[in-house]
Amino acid sequence: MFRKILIANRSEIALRVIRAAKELGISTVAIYSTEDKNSMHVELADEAICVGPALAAESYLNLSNVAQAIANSGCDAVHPGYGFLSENPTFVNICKDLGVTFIGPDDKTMSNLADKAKVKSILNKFDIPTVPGSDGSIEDIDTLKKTAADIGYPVLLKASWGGGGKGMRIVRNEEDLVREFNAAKMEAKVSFGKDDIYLEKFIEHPRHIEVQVLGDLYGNVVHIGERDCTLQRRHQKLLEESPSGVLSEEKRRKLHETAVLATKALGYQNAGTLEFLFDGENFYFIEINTRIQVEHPVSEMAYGVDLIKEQIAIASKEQLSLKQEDIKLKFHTMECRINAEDPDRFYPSPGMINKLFIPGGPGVRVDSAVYCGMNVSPSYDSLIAKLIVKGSDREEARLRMLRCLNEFVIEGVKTSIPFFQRILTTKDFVSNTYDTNFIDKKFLNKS
Amino acid sequence: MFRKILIANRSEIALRVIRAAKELGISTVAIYSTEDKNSMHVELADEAICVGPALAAESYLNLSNVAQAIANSGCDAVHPGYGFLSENPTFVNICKDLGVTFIGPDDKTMSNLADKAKVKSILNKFDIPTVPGSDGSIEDIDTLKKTAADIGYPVLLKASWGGGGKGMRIVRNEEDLVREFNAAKMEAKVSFGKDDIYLEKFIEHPRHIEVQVLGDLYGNVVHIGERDCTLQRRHQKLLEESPSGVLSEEKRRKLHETAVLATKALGYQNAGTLEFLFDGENFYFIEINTRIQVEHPVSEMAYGVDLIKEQIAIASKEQLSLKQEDIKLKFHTMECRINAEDPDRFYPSPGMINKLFIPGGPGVRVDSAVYCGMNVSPSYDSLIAKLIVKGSDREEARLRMLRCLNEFVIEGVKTSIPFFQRILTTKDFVSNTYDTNFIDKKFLNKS
Amino acid sequence: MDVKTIKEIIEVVENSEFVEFDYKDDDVHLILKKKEAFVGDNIVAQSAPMPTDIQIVAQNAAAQEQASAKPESADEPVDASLIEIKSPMVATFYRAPSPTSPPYVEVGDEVKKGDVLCILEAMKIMNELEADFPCRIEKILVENAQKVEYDQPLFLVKKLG
Amino acid sequence: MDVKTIKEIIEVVENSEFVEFDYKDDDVHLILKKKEAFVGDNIVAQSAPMPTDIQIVAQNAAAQEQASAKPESADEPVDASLIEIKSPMVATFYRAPSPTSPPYVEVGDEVKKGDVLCILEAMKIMNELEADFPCRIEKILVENAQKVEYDQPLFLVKKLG
Repeated sequence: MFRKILIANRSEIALRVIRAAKELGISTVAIYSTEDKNSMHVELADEAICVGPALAAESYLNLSNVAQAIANSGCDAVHPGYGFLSENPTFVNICKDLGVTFIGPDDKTMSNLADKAKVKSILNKFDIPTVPGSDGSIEDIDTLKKTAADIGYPVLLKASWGGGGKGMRIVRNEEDLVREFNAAKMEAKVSFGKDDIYLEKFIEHPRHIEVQVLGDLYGNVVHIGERDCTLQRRHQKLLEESPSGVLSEEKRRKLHETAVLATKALGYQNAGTLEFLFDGENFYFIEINTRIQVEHPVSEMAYGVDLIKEQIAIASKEQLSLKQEDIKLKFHTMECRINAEDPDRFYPSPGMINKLFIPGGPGVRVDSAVYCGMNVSPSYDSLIAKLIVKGSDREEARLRMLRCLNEFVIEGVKTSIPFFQRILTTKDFVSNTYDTNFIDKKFLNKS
Repeated sequence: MFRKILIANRSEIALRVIRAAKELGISTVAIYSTEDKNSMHVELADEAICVGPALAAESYLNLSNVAQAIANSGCDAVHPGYGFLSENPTFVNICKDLGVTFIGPDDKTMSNLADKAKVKSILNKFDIPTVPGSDGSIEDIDTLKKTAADIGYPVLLKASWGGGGKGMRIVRNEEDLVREFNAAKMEAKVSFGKDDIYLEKFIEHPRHIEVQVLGDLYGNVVHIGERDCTLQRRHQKLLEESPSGVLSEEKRRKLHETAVLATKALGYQNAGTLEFLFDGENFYFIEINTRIQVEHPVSEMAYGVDLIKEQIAIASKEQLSLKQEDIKLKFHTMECRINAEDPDRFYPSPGMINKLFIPGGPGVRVDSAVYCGMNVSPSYDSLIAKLIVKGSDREEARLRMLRCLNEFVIEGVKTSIPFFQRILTTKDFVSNTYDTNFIDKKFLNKS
Repeated sequence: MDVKTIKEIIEVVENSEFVEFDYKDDDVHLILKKKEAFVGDNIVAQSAPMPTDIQIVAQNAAAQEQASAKPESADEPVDASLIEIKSPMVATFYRAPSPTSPPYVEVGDEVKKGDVLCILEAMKIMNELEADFPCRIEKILVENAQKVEYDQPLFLVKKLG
Repeated sequence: MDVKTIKEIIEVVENSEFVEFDYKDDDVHLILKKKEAFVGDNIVAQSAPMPTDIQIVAQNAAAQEQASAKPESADEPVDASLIEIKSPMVATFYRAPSPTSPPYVEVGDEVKKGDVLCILEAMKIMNELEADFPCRIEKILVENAQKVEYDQPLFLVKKLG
């Protein structure tokens, strides 16, 4: 086991790692920007090293300063949290050069798995479905028609060089295909300067469901169930739950098996997440995240495991102590990401927190570095607390979440609490019949 | 189910009941003293009624004002919490007269079970062991010798009208018995004016272990496991855990069966606790508590049940929904009572809380009404937070508790946090080999 | 001293009870004053503590009153010489001994010490609330048959004599 | 006196029964008054905008300095005209280019703009830290070969010319 871990991150995830390390008897080193001098992660770590000014690029993302902090601290392992340097293979490499263990996959695995085409081709060999589509841009009408027919309608035309919905067309039958293809080309040309178009299966009402896995250095892989992260705004997750309420037991078992198979096929080690779209019938793999995720507490609370401790144990070359048959679903859990932002317009709302009451009582977990008198800096992301609850079923968890949202007092900044209070009482949320477009298309337009 | 519950209590237990009621969709009425005007239980309840000045006797214990508040509020049920009016049969009777349901046992049961001699005689009929002793005071030497021989040495001589250790004598064999009896009589006479002495079995290294039970109005009784509350200072519980680490599986099963049998024998309804002393071999029933207890969260967290919701459901005439076979131990849990008091001298330490960080993260529950800027009043008991943690085993729970105690920032009042930090690292606590006298006799003398 | 520091100090002082703040070192001299700092001798401030010319009459529990310069329920500025008479119990407030009787007091009435002001019904007992000092009724703060809590202001009165 | 200290003092005085607080030493004069302090006092209005005679020295990133009335590491009162030169990176601090060379600077030395003050080794690169203005070295705040963090004060200097 390690002696001393440096946490290359800030705020709640830094606290999360400090907590796990302390419980394991490992000492901790925080890094911080001048802006974060009075932060709880600095207060609670055994040591703290200032790595730069407020701007993340010059502090938390400053490879040279972070590397030197690792060297100066005398740590033997580094936990990257999420964001910042957590998916940067160069940083993983630097850790290796410094002779300290990066708590995560090795640099090569990290690079390989960031290449989606490569991942897709590996998984397809194992008959793991990914979202079907053309091999790159489509050059001629014959290929277009054949590919669309092979994949099956509806299909989605997308600008190869585009983004943000421009040059995107949903096509529901072959009659419209060529016309829409040409229209998409023109739009792409105008918008992005290039008219390359590719084609992909359009998934009508997708649910975003992901599986948490753990793999050790000896080829053992277990899953810790799935998380349903369908509630998103512009592809940003807002609320996550475990288990997903839309899966039959058979589909759930299939999904878990697929995720474990994929993890083994990709040779992945440490904690990872495999993201899938689910159309009510089939799963389509999207990507693998090679780090701990913001929403990991819903799995921890649902299954009663400690993912950060597992990460540390795996990185320190221990064999997985968890056996799949011992990992049992205990509760239904739900997480809301409480952001310092305007609940209607979603603008960040930095400022000084001058009144605070954090919900407590049974079935509640709060991961947060917030305190009364703290300044929420505009320099970093606006997540100020993760509120996680459990219940004996989804409805108890939902009602408990509402109780907690109601109980949460934060003054001095605007927060997303009122937004969640509205969401959690909508018919679509209660009946669990929404899809990933719910917030963008239906909820925000309606309100 | 009820429409509106009045909570005849304050602080964390009032919040606990408000939380359960909110999750059940029941509206809530707080009562408060002028001193508690800015308390969280007033803030979080749907309505609040001031029932008197700071002094508890004139507010929370003022039967007339509390009764009129019940009448004025239009509630249909009353939850008494613990302490205050929770074990007052007159109050139960008043609720009945007002046509509202008291969430707890009926007044007759409450009165009957407060009579220890009566309870003992009922339980003895069912062969449930109580601490063996003489029938009242001992009049003559023959009875003395015979009783001691029947019970078995060591025995304890106690002043019938005394307390605080005066007139108390441990006797280990018959040779010493008469001499000590006479000495105890003299000491009792001097101390209390009366020389009546009774005799009871002396339990050498007792563990205090209690069983949480739930009984509905239809004779169904389940237990929610045991709590080990051996860590006490002057008979005040300081730390509780579930399960007890000193029981074999066989003894544990026996204890649970005994508790369920006793509950049925006593005809008890709603949530209750049966307290036992355990000498390493046998259990001796001490008393039944006819209310929810301070330490109920350790059972809730260990077994994943919500005792307050169960109390409410039972009182509203529902059948127990929990079946014994579904109540499974999920975690090892531990609670520390964080008091506003000097950690060395145990004096209360009221004052204004001006800095606060409450521990969070995985496996942590905090039941507290505390906030930054709150005044801890000298008028009420000094409990400011219950810190409850769980782990996959006792050691993980212990290390997590230490992590949380270390993380807890409370400034403005002194707290028992440093006391617990010392306790939890003692050899006796780690090896779980202490008894109820540990703090008073061993720990405090040593330190 | 930079702007951020100054802002921080302003914030702290603003949220404090201090009405004047004066800091000086070799580089800086910073003074902050709230308007209360400019009130001269003759303070009859709204937020002033209990005026000294009022005695708190704290008699028997059945007719407890408390002086207060600013009733919670009133938004408009109030004459500091007015006194609230508060409910000494949780009860139902009645202005008259029976539905057909005239009210004990009306606004403008001057009452003597010992005059009954209202009935407070608690647990089916009718408690008469008596004036503890001669006063004129300026305002009746609760409706007839209204439920009242402990310490709730019932009457706003002007002390006489 | 830094903001933290001022805040702490405010807190303590606020929670005390004192209505006036007046502290003065060679560097600082701090006055706090509660409104009760003004009873019977007639004080003339004087609002205090930000003083204009403060300069903040902020040069380039490679040799960042900041004016500060009191370096964190120093306990004794310090001349407010002194300036801290802080580390612009996480590094190891060396006073000389090699173990056998003499130090770049000693206390009392006067240096020109551009003179090397020390070496900051970060990721095996030796970075020379240059003076950004002429100054006299008053104090060297870290030991040779000491590990330093970003923004850590290295030298206390007096600006010259």
